[in-house]
Amino acid sequence: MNEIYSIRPLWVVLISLCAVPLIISTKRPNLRETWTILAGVLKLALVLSMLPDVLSGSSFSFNILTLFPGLPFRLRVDPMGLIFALVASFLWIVTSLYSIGYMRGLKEHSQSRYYAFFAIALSSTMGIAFAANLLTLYIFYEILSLSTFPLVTHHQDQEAKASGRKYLVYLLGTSIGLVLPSMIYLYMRFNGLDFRFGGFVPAGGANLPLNIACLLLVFGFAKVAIMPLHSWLPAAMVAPTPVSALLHAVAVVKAGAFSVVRTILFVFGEGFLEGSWARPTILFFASATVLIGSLVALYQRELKRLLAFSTIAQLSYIVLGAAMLTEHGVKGGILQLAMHAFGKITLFLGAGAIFVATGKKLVDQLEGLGRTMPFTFGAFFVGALSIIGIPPMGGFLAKWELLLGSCQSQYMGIMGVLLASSLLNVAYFIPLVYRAFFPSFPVEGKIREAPLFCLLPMLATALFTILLFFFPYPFAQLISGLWSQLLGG
Amino acid sequence: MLLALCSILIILGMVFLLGGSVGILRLPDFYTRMHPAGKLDSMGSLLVNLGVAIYVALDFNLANLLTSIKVLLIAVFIYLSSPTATHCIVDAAIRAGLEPWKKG
Amino acid sequence: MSGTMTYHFSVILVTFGLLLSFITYAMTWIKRSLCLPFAVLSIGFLSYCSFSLFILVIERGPFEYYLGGWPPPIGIAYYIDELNAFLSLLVYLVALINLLCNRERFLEKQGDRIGGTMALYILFITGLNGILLTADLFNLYVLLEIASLTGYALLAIGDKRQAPFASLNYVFLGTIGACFYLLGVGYLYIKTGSLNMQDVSRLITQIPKSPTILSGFIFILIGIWIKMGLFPFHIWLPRAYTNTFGPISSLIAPLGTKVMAYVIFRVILFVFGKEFSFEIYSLGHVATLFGVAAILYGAITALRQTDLRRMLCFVVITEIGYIVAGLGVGNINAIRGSLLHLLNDVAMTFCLFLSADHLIVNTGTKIEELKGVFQKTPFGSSIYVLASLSVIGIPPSPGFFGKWYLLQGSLEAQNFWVFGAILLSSLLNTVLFFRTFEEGYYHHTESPSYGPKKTSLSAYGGILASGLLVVLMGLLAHPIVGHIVDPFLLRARLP
Amino acid sequence: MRYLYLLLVVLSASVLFYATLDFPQWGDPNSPASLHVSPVYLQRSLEDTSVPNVVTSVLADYRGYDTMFETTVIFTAGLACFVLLRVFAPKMKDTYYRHIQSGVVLHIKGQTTLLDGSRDFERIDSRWVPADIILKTISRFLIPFIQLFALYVVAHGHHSPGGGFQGGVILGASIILLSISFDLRTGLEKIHERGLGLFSATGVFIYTGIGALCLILGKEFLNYGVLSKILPVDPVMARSLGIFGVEVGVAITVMAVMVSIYNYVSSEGRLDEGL
Repeated sequence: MNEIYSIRPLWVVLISLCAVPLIISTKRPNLRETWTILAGVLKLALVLSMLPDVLSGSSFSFNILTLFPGLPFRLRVDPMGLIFALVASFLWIVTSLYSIGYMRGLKEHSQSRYYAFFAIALSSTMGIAFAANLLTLYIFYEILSLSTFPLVTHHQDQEAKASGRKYLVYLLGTSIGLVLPSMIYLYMRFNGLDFRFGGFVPAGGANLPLNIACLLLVFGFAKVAIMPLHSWLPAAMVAPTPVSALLHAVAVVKAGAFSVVRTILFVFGEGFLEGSWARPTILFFASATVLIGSLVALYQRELKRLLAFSTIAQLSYIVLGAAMLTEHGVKGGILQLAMHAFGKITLFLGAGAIFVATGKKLVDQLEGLGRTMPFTFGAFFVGALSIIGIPPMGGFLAKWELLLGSCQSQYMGIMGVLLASSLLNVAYFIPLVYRAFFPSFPVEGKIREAPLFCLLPMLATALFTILLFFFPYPFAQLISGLWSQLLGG
Repeated sequence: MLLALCSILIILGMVFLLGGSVGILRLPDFYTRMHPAGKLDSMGSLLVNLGVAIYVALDFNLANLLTSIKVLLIAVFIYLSSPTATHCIVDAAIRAGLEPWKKG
Repeated sequence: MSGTMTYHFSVILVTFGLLLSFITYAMTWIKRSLCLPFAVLSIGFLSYCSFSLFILVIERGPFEYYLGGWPPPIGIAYYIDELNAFLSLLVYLVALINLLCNRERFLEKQGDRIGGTMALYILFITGLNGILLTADLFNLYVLLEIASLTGYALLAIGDKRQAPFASLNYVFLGTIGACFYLLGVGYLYIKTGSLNMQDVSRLITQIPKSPTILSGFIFILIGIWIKMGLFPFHIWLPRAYTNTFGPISSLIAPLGTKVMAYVIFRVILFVFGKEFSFEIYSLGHVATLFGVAAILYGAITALRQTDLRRMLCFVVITEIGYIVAGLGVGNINAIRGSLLHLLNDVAMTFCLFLSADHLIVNTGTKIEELKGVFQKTPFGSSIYVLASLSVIGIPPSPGFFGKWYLLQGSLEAQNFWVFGAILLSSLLNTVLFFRTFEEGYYHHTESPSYGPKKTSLSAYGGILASGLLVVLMGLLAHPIVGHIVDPFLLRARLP
Repeated sequence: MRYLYLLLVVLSASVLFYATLDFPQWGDPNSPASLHVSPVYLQRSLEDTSVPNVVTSVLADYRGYDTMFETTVIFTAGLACFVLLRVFAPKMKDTYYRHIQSGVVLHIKGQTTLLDGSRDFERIDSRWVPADIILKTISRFLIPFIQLFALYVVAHGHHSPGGGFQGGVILGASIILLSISFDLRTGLEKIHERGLGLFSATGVFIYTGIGALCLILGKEFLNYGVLSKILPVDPVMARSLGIFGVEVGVAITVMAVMVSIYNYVSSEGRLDEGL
């Protein structure tokens, strides 16, 4: 495996940051949005340009500066990071396009600020994807928390204020209170925090402080919303829908899940976790989150809250997959990272489109809307199927691998959890879609399809959800590359 | 002979100074107290300085003569400044409206 | 010639500071309109000297300067090393930026007295520089007096009517502090007969158990602690810094206490020595106690404040607590953290006070008056946010690096009190600052007076420069530790 | 709270007493303080600086750098008074003029400069005390002597107790005496604010300037010996002269600062009506 020393990863991170001054400085909305889209396309192109090399087994790395002795601020592109970067940079373009429709449709205020912070958030997401060590990851993680704060509280009303507080208390509180001490402890013991396949913590899982450090890290990355640190996520639903899409499908929660996977696979690794008690604890909490999240979703009346709890449950799949530490489990977890992103963003974009077109937020109000908005609900249906895990949707592949992984592992109970959760998914999604298409009573009123800018991105993601089932080539390839590296390392 | 003279002068000066101090303590009011403070102190310090000046000049040479002149100058300036100061203080007291003490 | 000239920069820094301040004052009586430009030029020139000195020290290592040509202990010596040269550079930069940023306000406030004010301003930073560079205990006291006196006078220039009283309060406590320091130096002199730091340090090792030396130690320590505003001795600090004229608070709040904190390190590591302080007498426990108390007190009391600048004063008290707590932990990483935090704190506190002052000018001093200020002055408030995040310790801001070393050091020493206190205060600071962000961010005021006060370009430039300083300190944290803090610790014979 | 303060006092006192446990005997010639540096000063003062008064040579040469800052402290005090007290406002709202011949006093409301400089009228303070002929005469007589003595003290610092600080104080006192015995305006006529300001800066400037001159001539700051390059004397004598120059500077500053502090404080910064 060879390393390519290249500045390209840094450019990927910086490119949306460079767009920020351009976005702020211009007064004309068209130009501003052009910059956003342009930066997005450039970013995606740069990420794609690294794909062939990474597929052939090499990795890019770039040292920015040294932070502490033996602890550089370093970017490194490996298969796992690239998967995340691909998903995030692609979906940024989609979300940006969608934002144009949404924000203009609702005549939102402070749009420049909105796009600027959106760009910063994306930069830090790329940073998280390409971070070469725990500290670099932590830095971008914090920037992501802070840059999404103005997005979450975009409406600036009392409700936004309360959720903003919750958002920050949970995210900053856990990262300063839990991640930082654990990170310092690891640095003190091992004199470095560089990610290594299979972890830099040596085997021997009985060590108490290391177990605690592991748990602190996993729970400290509260963006992954493992219960009991989940309640910021439904609260953050007050944000405009594209932000929710970003939060819940692309950047924020996936950054948390990604960090946890990094922690499990690249910091602690199989050798340590095999015999530790931290692993069953993580598995237990993740399983509980899967079940409880899905159960709570059943009882939600508001569409976006329902999706939020669904996200909470689905995210823990990723943690479960990684913590199973079997080949298929890990593959499934990482696939879930990508597939869930596409599925969930379709759902959110759908929810947003419904809101823009009709102003309706509640589940009950969707009765019969499928007739008048066939494209929106068609896409919504595809997304829902993908989340449930029904072929031919991308989500199926992830679930399949996860189930295989749970067969391989010693924890057979997980399989039960996964199956039960899928059933619950069916229980909360299918009636919703069903009632939209087949209302129990006739619906009146003139309702038209959502604006084109909202509709097109949604259809695109829905299409991708289906396409990924048939052509999962880059992702699957990257994941097998990763796994072979794991075995090799 | 001269030594005796300066002893007498210094002792006499001290008596005046003692009297001044007793007066400041014992007299009944502000104005009467300023009286010994102004007069007896001036007299006492004059005598003491005179005695010292003579004593220094006993061993007669230029340096000692200069020193004794300096001491005499001190006496002169005390004679100038001490009564003026007393005068000003009393003056200020009268302007401020302090009533003099009357017996009874 | 140029080589020897740069060698002389060490003394030029201080004495030309004096000369220029005298000229600035004299200018009042010759041509008043020239006072301010002259002061700006002077500080610019001194900053340049300071920069050359810093470069010289980095290139050639530390050196001594004998004043009057008398070698110590007969005469007074300067000892210039990387740390104090860097701190002096920071002091001048802060003073320069602050003056540039607030030129108009000084002129508006002080009018015809501007010459005197500027002379005090230059004298203040000159005094601080003398404190930094000197290697003589008594000379340090004299310069302490200069810095304090000018500080009292500057702080008495008030936005509010209470300013002179607050300053008077500071005069009393500050004098007690200076007296204690002098008393301590006197005791050391009685037992050693010398005032040069190195000399005293050598002589102390021969009589470490003397009660007189111990008393001197206690008095010097408490004296400086009063001056730096450590927790139980801090009572002068919030009053003095809150009521004063804004640009003065943004000069004195970052510099005054930090330079005194530097003196603590200088005295403990280079005069009394590690063995005396930490092994023979357990300074570690005492400093930890005071430091943790200061951290918690500062962080919690700050939450209760309704006045923005007063709140920031308690943040300063917390920061002082970090520095002392790190000293108390006493291992190399903790002290490294303390020193790094000290350096960073100069930049952070400066940026914080400067930008907060900008916000205050646009709204009012109360936190609830900040409503909508982020929309009024998006630029100034984003710098305020930057500084606040740095104080909270969000990476890669400078505050993060100091805290990291402090946490690492306290973890190595298994000192969980300090560890916990630092984490807790970071969390409390988060709450604290986000409270002000919320006020500034959420509320729109649509009143007719809406719109920012007229702010000159140089003011914006100054605020931007202070922000850049913070960012730079963060990015350069590792070189700063490697080239500035570590050599200092090495010479202090810390492992 | 009171008991807390009491406790603090007791604590400080006990530390003070604790310190005395290890004190050397009173006047002990073998105490560390009189063995380490002091003998060097005592033995070498005359040959190094040709100043017989060791106090002066330590003060202005060996530790001259400290003294420079002490002088600056005094300068700072004057500066602080200027910055905090000086009010650049026009005259008092109400002014009083006295017709010298008749003794009639005019109370003028509002500002006027009509009667300023008139021979028949004199400006008097609002709380006017009639001029005291004894005081005026005596101070008029004494002030030259006081000033002469002040110069003597300044110049004689090399040989006897004295020097810039003491001489400056005496010089300043003479001018304050003038202001007290007449009124503030008389004092200001003799030496006005601008002069005081310039003097106070000049004095310290002389001190620091002499130090800087040494620097320019190529030696360390305040190394007076190098002044022999520009003075027709040997380095030791140059040190002596350097010390003298410095003392003069100190005296000027101390004088000016004393007087200006008196002026500002007594007139509440208006320099209009004094005590």
